[in-house]
Amino acid sequence: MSELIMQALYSGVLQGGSYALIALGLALVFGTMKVINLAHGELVLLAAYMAYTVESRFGLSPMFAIPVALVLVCICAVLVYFLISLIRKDRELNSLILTYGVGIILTNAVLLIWSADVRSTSSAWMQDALVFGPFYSMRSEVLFFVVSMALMGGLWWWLSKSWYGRAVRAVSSNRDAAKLMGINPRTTEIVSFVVAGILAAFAGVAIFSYGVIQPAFGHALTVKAFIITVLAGIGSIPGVMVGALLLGIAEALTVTLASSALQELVGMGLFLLVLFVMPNGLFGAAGRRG
Amino acid sequence: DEILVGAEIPLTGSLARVGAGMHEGISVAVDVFNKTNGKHTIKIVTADDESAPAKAIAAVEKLAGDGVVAITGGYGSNNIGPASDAANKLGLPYITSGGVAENLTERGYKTFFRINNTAGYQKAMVGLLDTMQIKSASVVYSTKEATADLAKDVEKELAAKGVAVTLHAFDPAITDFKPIINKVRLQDKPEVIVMVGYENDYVGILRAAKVLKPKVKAMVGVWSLATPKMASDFPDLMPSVYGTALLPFPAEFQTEEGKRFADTYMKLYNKAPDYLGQFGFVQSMILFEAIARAADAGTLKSGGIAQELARTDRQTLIGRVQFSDKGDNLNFVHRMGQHQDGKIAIVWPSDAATGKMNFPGVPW
Amino acid sequence: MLEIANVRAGYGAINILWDVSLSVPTGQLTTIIGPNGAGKTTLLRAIMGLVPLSQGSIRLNGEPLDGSSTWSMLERGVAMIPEGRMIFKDMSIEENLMLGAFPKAHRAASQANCEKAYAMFPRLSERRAQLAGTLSGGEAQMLAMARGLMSDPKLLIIDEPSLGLAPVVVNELFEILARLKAEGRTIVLVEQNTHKAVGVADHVHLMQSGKVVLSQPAAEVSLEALHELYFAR
Amino acid sequence: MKMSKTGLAVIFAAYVLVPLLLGSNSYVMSLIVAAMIIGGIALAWALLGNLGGMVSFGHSAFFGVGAYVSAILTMKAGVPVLAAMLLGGAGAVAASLAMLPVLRLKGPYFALAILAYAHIFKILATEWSSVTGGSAGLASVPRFPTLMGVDLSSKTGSYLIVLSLLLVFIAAYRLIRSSHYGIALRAMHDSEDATRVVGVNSTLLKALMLFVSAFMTGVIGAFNVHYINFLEPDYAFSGLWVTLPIVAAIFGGYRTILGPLVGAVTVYLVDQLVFKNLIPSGHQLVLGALLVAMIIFSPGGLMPLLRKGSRRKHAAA
Amino acid sequence: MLRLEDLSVRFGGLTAVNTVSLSVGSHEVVGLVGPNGAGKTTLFNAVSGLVKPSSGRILFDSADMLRTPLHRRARMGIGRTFQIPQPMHELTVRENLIVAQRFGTGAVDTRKIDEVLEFTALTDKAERHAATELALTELKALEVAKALATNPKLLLLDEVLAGLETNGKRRFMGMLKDLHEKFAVGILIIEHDIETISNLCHRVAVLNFGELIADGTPDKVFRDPEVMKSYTGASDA
Ligand SMILES: Nc1ncnc2c1ncn2[C@@H]1O[C@H](COP(=O)(O)OP(=O)(O)OP(=O)(O)O)[C@@H](O)[C@H]1O
Ligand SMILES: Nc1ncnc2c1ncn2[C@@H]1O[C@H](COP(=O)(O)OP(=O)(O)OP(=O)(O)O)[C@@H](O)[C@H]1O
Ligand SMILES: [Mg+2]
Ligand SMILES: [Mg+2]
Repeated sequence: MSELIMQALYSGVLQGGSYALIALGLALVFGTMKVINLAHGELVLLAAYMAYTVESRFGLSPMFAIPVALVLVCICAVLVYFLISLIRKDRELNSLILTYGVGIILTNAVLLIWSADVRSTSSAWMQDALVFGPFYSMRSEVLFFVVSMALMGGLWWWLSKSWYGRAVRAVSSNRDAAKLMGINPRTTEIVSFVVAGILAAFAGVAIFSYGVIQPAFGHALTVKAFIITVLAGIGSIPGVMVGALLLGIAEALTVTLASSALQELVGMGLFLLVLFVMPNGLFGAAGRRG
Repeated sequence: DEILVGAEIPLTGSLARVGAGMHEGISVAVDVFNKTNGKHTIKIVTADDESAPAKAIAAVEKLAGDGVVAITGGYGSNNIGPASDAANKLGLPYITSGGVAENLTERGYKTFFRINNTAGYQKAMVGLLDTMQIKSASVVYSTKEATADLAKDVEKELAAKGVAVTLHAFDPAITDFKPIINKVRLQDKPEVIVMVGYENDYVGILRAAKVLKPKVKAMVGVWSLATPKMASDFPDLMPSVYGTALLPFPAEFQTEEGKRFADTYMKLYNKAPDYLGQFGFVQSMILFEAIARAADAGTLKSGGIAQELARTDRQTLIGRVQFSDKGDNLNFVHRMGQHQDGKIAIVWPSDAATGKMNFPGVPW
Repeated sequence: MLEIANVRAGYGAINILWDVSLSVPTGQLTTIIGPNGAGKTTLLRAIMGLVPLSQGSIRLNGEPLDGSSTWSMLERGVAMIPEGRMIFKDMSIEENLMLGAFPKAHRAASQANCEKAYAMFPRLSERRAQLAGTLSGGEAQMLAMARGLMSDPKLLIIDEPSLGLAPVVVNELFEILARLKAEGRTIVLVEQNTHKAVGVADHVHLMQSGKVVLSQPAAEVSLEALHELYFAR
Repeated sequence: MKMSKTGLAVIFAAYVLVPLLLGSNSYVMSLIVAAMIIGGIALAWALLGNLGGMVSFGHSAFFGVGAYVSAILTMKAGVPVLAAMLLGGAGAVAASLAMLPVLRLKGPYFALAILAYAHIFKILATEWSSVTGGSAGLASVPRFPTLMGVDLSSKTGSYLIVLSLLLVFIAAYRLIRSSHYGIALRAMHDSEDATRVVGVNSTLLKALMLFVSAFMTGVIGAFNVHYINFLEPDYAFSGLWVTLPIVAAIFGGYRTILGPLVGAVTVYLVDQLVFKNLIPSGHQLVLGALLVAMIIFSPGGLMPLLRKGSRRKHAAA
Repeated sequence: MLRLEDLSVRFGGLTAVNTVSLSVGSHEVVGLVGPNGAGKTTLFNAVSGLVKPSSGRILFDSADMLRTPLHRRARMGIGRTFQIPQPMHELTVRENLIVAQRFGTGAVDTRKIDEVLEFTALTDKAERHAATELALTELKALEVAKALATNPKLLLLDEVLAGLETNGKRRFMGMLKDLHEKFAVGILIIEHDIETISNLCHRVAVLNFGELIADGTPDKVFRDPEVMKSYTGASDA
């Protein structure tokens, strides 16, 4: 039994790392602009399909897709930002709908370009087992877990220590006041979209390397990412990390200790529980008054 | 004279992939039929049901409005149910291979025909396990309708034979199967793992199994597994894996019809046929022939097609087809194939076998 | 230092400022007073580029400002201290202060300036980590003031700094303003406390209904005459 | 309530002319009914969004619960279909009781929390198979009865039912919106504390809006199940029951009462009749592009755009 | 009418209001003064129900209010303004008042609303949108108007006079006096300006670091050297 639980924890942690990578970009944009980019999952998916193309066309490891994916996904992310910036009023709601529309466009574009087939890596290296004592995993899972941690650490350091991080939060807190501080809100916002694009690119290649992809998967990715963002509390990067790990572990433990059919239920339950007990998320700012 | 036949097919949405596969088979059937029949010409009108029940109804009604005499197609029992309901109301015969739910044939419609069913897949899986003489199995299955039905039926039959079976349901959304496989590995310790799911689930399960290496003798699955596509897309995961398969791969056809099917398929789509196309082809050929007979008898507009369909008794690429009075194929039995060296050999039943079973054998 | 000529501006269809002209000499404290709704805040916002001009021009050191963005103002040495509502509510006091020194040139001195600000308003230093949104009204006002000084601006534009401050702090505030002036900074002050404002000012402008109705050197201003003008609406 | 002449004319046309002219074409009728189902949910969704200030991504929860309650009541307890439909709405309200804690949440938090409920209900419907039939679902759900010689289960009959439901919903929506509760609800959007200190019980008001919206959606869900005669968890709680109505509501203008309906009929019919023929396997792409364009160029939706257009025409004339 | 008994409010380690006992009668106008951050607004928040006291009691018309929800307190007759104005953003000025009156009193009387608008000099801004189209002082006037529209028995005014021009201030003070005399509305008002307070109030309570350090007539309180020291920094005013 203990061996089972150990493996479940390990699987959960690795899975959490991948969730975190997907969620981070969404959380970043949400934290900076109060905009939920409902097309974030599709951006991730786009990167995954780039990895597929690189692998199937040129026979290269999916890792080589990262530069291409970075460029393409960042361009798309900036385009999304550009569209959002054209919204004239009620940005919070309208951006939701707008990005939802972008998601539909991307999903169908992916469908038209790559067809509905299930894709995943065929690279043996990525799929091979990596075993540390009682802990089993695929190489790619560990690889991207490390990548995820590194990106997360870097981003966290950057946001909390750099001036840019402050600027980002200032813009989301009070746009006019931020301008008075010498901050150009558009630049900050574009930068956060680009960073979200970079994260999405890594996340996409990661998913292709240890999971399966299909054109319709984008939406599910966005929802997972959002759940984690809420667990975390807006604007908290360590929160995203903890939320993602918590979700991954809770899911894995549910399979081990109860039934695997209930895995999703537990994820949702956890989400609601945290919302009720801590409406601001695990790491969100405390209550505020006028 | 040109007779219009409707194809109600998911071309978008979650079932787009399988829908496209079936549609290819239907197109091949049209080509073959029009070339060989000489007297009647069939024209297909396609309507996308977007993998959604309400749209499936609308699609059937649209096709009826276009003047089709019958409908071939349908994927997913939840779309086929309402769609064939609508067809029945409109008096249109509906033939499918896309949904195996029991309740479809329990309605007792005179216009509904299905060439495959859960029982056929179940027979094949249990038959294979019988041949292997295993004593214990773990069934890992998706909670979706078709998969859950099949998994439970297989469990019942195996349990009745004295095989120790454990069931593991999983939500279709999950991607990491290691916790499940680990449970199987450490707690169940079965001789065989039976997988009842779809392509993405198989990839996940097999990957997890390849990492954890449970001590089993075989990995057995159902549809969408022993296919050329899986063999070429996931060469590392597939060796020795079993799945239902109608065709060996590379496909070899002994019959005249089979050869014509394969040639036309190659000509139209420039690839080897798979089981989706094959089902689409068979259901459509049966329908077209019934239409031709009804047209000859002059009963095309007076319910003749359904009557002719009910009388079907014919050898096809999937074996002999005869319909019960509820429209189910009485003789449907599937075969089991095994991935061997990037190819697929039919290993069960023995009279259809094209290769020797590689047992015990797993991908790792 | 600042030349405002024939400025018209407003919010959407509503025009507020009607041909406002005034100049702010370097090194002096210019105060703008006037009844509520006269358009004082609107004028300050127009200088900072937060409200677009529909006519007229604003020049800083001879260079026209039209069309230049709000966020470039700090780099040009112009800082605005808005009312206390405009703090970053979900950031800590310390972070609010640091943001006052956002432009690259000011970052190096930010730590030192921060300490200076705390010395000026000890109340803030007790609560560096508290979220600004939970501050009391007066504390928020102090924070806005301290934040505006973080970039050592040459031209300071201040909107009703004494609003909500207790008398003891108001006194200190005007001492601070006098000190800033002595340091050679140029200041534009909008204040409701006429008495005190005229006391520190070099020049006084009275605004009414979007127009400047009186401009005088502070020394010549008679408070009584001013009040009479005030009420003669 | 006042009713304009055009309003009456439209209602007359809807009840009499549409069945007379189109009743024989079951394809067109089924498209119209489907569009009206989407429109009904869109209306309920917009009511919650506009009056309650709450954007929900989980209306499929109400749709599914309404459908299941009504189907099970008719199949297992023999409740007459029309009564069961209302009980389906009541069931959705009961389900929304479980959601009361999320009323404390705002914006996207609320939106996604509701979505979580939809997921949970779906999993429950799958797992509680003794009552719900599990993932196999319920087939042969009873049809609408024949009333006063009208076969309500026919296309035209179903159309008349859903039309009547929508009219009742519209009337209720108008009533609520023009009441003082309507203004208070609008007041709460960004300023909850301010509204509460003048005596508004904001939690109660929000809860009431949630109930009304849930009821409407539940009734529509129940209507749909008796119309389609079939139910299973994936279908009942499908995300489509949220996304399409949202698209429709936004397209039509979610702050207006008729906007969501007009949006649903337009989007659905144009998509099915035009785009689907142009791009058979990716026609939703056009839908997405349309949505994006709409948000950017006419965020108020189609209705204001139409009004502007007609005003311009008047001016020209 | 209002009685506070040993009221305390704590935020984490900070005691913003410390065992304060205070009463306001229906015949009284009471000033609440004290340096910035003394806990005045927090005390209002506790009385109107926005924050939960950590200990002590709040009695209104002899009823214990601790468990009374916010909106019910408003209906019982406690009206308040916010120091940082919080209009109902999506509504026009008039609609703000309609909501306040409908839910604060249970009925709508248009004449009364016009009166309140007139009173607060908002008549010609009545159709403007509160959130985006008002200047700060107008927002403050709206705060008062909203509170008045609920027909309060007790008005809690948080620095409503700050930022007003001199004659505006005078007019406002006249209005408050009227209100008090004609309608027997008790008033508790936070204000920094000593002159205003002396002019307006029967009694003054002084808070310093959360504690009540004086409570009496303005004459007496403003002569207390300790008060004046904490308040103006000088020993005489
Ligand atoms: N965002 C806005 N939209 C429309 N009108 C506005 C807006 N802000 C202010 N106004 C109007 O502009 C006029 C001038 O406002 P402004 O804030 O400039 O006055 P002020 O002189 O600063 O007054 P105060 O002493 O009250 O601060 C007021 O009548 C006000 O109603
Ligand atoms: N939510 C909170 N968390 C932490 N501290 C708080 C919170 N709310 C208020 N405070 C602190 O409590 C103290 C009292 O605040 P309060 O707003 O009551 O002061 P005040 O007397 O109204 O001051 P002012 O005259 O400046 O408005 C302040 O120091 C403030 O920083
Ligand atoms: Mg002002
Ligand atoms: Mg205060």
